[in-house]
Amino acid sequence: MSITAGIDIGSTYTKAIVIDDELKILAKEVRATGFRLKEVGYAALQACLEEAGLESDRTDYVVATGIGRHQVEFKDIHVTDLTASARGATQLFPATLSILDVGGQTMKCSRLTDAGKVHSFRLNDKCAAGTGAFLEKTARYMGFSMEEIGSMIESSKESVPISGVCAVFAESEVINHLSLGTPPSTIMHGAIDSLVGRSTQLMKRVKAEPEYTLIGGILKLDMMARTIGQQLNTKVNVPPKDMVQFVSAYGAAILGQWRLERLASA
Amino acid sequence: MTTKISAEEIVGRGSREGAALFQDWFASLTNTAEEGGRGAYVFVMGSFNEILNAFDLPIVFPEINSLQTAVRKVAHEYLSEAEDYGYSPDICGYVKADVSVQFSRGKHPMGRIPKPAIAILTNACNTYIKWAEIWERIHQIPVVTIDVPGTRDGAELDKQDALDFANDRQYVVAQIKELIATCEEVTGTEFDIDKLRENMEAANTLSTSWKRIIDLNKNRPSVFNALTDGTVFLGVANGFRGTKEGADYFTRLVEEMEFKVAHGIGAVEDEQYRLAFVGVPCYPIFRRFNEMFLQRGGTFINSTYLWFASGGTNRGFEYELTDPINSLAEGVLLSVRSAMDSMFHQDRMLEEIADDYGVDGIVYHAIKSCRTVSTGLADARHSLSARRDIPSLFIESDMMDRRVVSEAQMKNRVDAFFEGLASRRQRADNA
Amino acid sequence: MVYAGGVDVGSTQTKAVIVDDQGTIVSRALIDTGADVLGAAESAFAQALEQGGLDKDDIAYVIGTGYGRYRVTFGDDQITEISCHGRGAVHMFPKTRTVIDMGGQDTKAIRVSPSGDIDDFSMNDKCAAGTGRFLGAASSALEIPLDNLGTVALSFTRPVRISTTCTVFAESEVLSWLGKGKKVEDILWGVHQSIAVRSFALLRRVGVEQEVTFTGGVARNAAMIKALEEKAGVQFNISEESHFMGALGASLFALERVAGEQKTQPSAETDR
Amino acid sequence: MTAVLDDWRLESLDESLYACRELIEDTTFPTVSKWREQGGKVAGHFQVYFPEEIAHAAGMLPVKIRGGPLDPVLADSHFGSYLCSILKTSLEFAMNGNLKLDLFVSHPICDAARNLAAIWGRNLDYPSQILYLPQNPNSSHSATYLSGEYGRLKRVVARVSGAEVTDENLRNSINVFNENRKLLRELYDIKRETPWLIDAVDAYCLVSIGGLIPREEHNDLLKRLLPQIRQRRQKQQDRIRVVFEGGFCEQPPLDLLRMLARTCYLVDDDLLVGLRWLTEDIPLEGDPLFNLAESYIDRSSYSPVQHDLRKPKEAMLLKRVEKAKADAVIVAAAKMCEPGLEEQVTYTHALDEHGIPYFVSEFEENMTSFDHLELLVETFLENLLFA
Repeated sequence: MSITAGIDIGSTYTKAIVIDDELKILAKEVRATGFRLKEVGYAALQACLEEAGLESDRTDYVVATGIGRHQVEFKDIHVTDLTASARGATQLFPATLSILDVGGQTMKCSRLTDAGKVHSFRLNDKCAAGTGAFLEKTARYMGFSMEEIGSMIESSKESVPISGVCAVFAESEVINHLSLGTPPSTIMHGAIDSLVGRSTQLMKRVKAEPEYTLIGGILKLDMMARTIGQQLNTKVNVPPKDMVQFVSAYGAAILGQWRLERLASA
Repeated sequence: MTTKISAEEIVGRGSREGAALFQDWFASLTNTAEEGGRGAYVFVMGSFNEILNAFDLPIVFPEINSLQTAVRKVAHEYLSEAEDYGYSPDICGYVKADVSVQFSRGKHPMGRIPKPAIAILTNACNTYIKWAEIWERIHQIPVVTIDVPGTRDGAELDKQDALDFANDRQYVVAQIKELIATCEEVTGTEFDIDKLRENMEAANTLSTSWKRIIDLNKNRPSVFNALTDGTVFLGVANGFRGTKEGADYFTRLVEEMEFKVAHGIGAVEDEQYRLAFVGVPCYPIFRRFNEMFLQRGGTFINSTYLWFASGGTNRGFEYELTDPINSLAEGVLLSVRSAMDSMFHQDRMLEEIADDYGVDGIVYHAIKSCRTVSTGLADARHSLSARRDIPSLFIESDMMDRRVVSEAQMKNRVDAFFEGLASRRQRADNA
Repeated sequence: MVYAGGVDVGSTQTKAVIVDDQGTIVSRALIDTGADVLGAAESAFAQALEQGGLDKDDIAYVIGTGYGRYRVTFGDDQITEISCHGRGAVHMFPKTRTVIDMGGQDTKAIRVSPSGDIDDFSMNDKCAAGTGRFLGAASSALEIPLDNLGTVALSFTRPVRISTTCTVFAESEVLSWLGKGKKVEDILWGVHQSIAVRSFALLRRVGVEQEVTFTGGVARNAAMIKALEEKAGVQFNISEESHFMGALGASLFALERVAGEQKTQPSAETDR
Repeated sequence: MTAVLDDWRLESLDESLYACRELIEDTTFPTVSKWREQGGKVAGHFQVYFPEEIAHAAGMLPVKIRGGPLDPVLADSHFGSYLCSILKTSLEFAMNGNLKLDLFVSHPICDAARNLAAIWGRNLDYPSQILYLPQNPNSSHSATYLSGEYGRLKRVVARVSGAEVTDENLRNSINVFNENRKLLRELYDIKRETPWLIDAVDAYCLVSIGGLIPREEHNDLLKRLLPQIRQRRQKQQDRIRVVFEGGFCEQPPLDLLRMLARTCYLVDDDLLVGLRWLTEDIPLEGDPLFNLAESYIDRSSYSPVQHDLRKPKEAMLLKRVEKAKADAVIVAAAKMCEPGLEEQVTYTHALDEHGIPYFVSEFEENMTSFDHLELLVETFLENLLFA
């Protein structure tokens, strides 16, 4: 049985996943990336193997992805997270034609071919306004953790406009709203609306088509997916629970299996 | 005679009648659109209404359509539609709002905008050119660019020698003749030079009145708010240039302003700080913006917007009706050039108004959307304050995009600006 | 004895200062702002009172400043932090003509008159690029405490040029430089440089007139001082109270209001 | 004619190319200083096109002003936000004294740049001039007007240089530049036909250096190097052929081109297109100024900042792609470059219609990390790899 691993080194979190040749997930692990990119990837993989009860050199093929992909020394190959997420998403939702990946610093949207290949893609590379960081900063500023936001906004009915000029400037707007006595939940709601607005715009820019699959840690907030769905008035796929953040790593591991077959047949 | 008229009926007349004319204008555009008719798309810096009216083409100012979406608080809907299509957030908001008007077959908060039959633009703003290229692609209509060579010397306003001026004028003359030919093709009607003469005469009245009205604000107290009232007048000056309505309106407006001067009726009760505005208004919060200054006793007595956005009509150029085409060319050349100077060389002109109007402070409003107007602002401020000790405020926002209009940031700066003005005045009084 | 107070409600921290009728600082307090702006203002003020062993009623006049100034409902008036920083700086260093204040989300350059009134000012407009927050990003990316950044940066040998201006993107650019094997101190110096370039632009907008006083939280960062002084070509005044400059200025304005027209002449006072 | 290049004749192809790169990346403009030390006058011309022949005929060194990778320490305070970098860094070179000029000329390519002439004029003590090149090349009178405008420029140049500009001088200069443009066309033929013989960076440097040295020297250089490039023994690799569009004004940093050169073949582009603007030789007989003008109107390339009903940009791009047999297009724009960003929309829609793959990107001349573009290029390649 051939074992492959996918390691996704993102700007905030590093995700590792180990699968077998049935593409079954044996173990997955997530860690804060920090600044020791080489070490963190390795540590995450070892933790996975341990969890799966495999010895530390058991992997037959390792595929690295994410912004740290070049730094991973023990990889066999690296691929971009666009390629990896396309593979992972189509594995989870075979009819996927468009993927929205809301990361901490960049938002990526890619349109796929029927074969699950990336056809066209677009990134927001202007500034961090309208990325996960934007939402987190707003929350953290008001003293809430990302976990708390979920329940908090469920309660809110209305929202105030938060102009997403600058993730940091958002704070001065927040303090302005707070000064006017606006409840935090309403402000948070506004922040999410502005993030959703930017997401759907990016999707329109690549002429995204259903089915849509949404990935990235932020999607743990059910509200994000729900509002985006409303905006596009169609249902959207969201991987279950914490799987939302492992899609690229999973895709990378799958590509590893593909390469093994290719090498075997060659 | 002005003495006959009572203050009630004349004060504020210009704003009332201006608003009414504006309504009529958009109503007739809506009619044209619904009957499937088309209009002539033109721009505020060099509109050529004198010619287009001679062909009875309905006049459409996409710039004005766009700013109306912001004033009516729906600009963001129009902007995001254009951005969905691929236009970057860093592109002029006027262009983007118009693009989605075009996509939505003329949908507009003031009615419906007819499709273009022809578009005329000058090089006064390069974005005009990119904008018109979009219409070329959407509507496949004739687009006539008219080059108006501007000031050549970067350091100071040209004293252009006769030879060069002649070369420039001949160029504009040739282009105007080509424009007339294109209009004949588009409308299928023959050009009537007497109609042109008529329109030019009406434009003369408008130009001289416009100059007069701006001059009248040298009066203490100032008789109109250059930012709010001024923008209403400006709309009429553009939309009704070269028409009888336009000429009459401005004759009556001069009458109103002279009445206010004669009777010492100011734009505000208590004029504490006379301010000059440089740039394009902040339309997403048009009234609110003005209030931030009003609350602190500041009123705008002049604005470079009244100069360049009237295509240099403030020069008060009068056409020589015996030689229409050449005189039109000369008028366009000098007026549009002066409009460009009031953006690129504004520091020189601001120096003049500082003297003539008695200015307590200058407000520079740089905006994301318009690089034509905004690129030179910081440096103009720099060099002017090196020559003149005039307090000034530099703020950045936009004329369309509320995403970059942060009221919290703006209020903070405006407050600080007035705190500075107040303490400066106190020092002066103590001394 | 007459006392006056100033409360500076900033986006991240709230500071309160109480001065006596000579404009000397009696007590000060600093707390995080958080979501409850009014609460933060109140408790900062309360702390200052307590520390000074004073009671609310001992304070003749209170002025609120900073972004949350309109929430200082217990105050008698509000003045922008721009005016307040100017006033505070001139009080500390009477010959001050230019003030550069580097805070959490904005950096401001202020030109002041001898009497400490604003003649001109300039602030970062478009985004938080070139503000103290940029350092925060670097510190979290490199896991180095904010207060040590400066010292580490100063040990640079071959500086790295940081081109990112987005405060949030700074983290990933720092990481990618690390990935390329650059030294931490070299990257950090690059970070300080990129902030200095933007702040210096603000200084030039108002004109760098002697003396220059550097205020705000970042004024304690040795590397930032070096980077900015090199560009400006002058030495900066830096006060122990740089963090409280806004609140101090506010309390001095408050004192003036009490004293009516005749204002405390800073220069005269220090000559004494 | 004073020489500014050290004698490279004895040096190998690679040494010469290395020397070129060094000069391009040197932000102190050694060649220009050398020219001045020998008493030469310098005419700085901002992007995109400038009739260099006219300055050349007056014995001046025409230098292409196109910003550079440095922090605008002095210039930044003269501008607001929302502006491209090239404006600021170009002024920075002038203000920090690295680039000393006797004349600055710009033309109204965009709303931001047309403000630059006035800003330059307010801050520097030599003449700053705007050359009004037609934005209406479709008028029957455009060429006549332009030759008149060139006549004005000729008088300005004569005043600054103190040298009289005769038709004879002009014809000689036109001759020199005709040869130069011919050599550059050959260089681009090599890029299109045998891209493995010269990589993107070297090709760029060979064009770029022309804007910094006398054209006679540039001609010698090209005449010596092009044959050597043709004779190189380089193996053709399996790489995608891309066209880079969006370099008509602000230039991407060399490192960005290096990154591309590692992964693909850059078979055509609009980098520094102003130096290659005229696409055919200018006739030598007849009125030289009119010939210059007419060539600008009728025998020239395209860019987002030049309006011409006869040259819809998307059609021109498609032609370029076809002629270069490119697999994909990098539709780039400089950050905050309005004309570039507007054209991106037109380009991408046209490329979609024709099923030509592309990736959209924004760059800045002084950017130092290219993770974004790298991501795009790699993804593109991977999807060929995993096909």
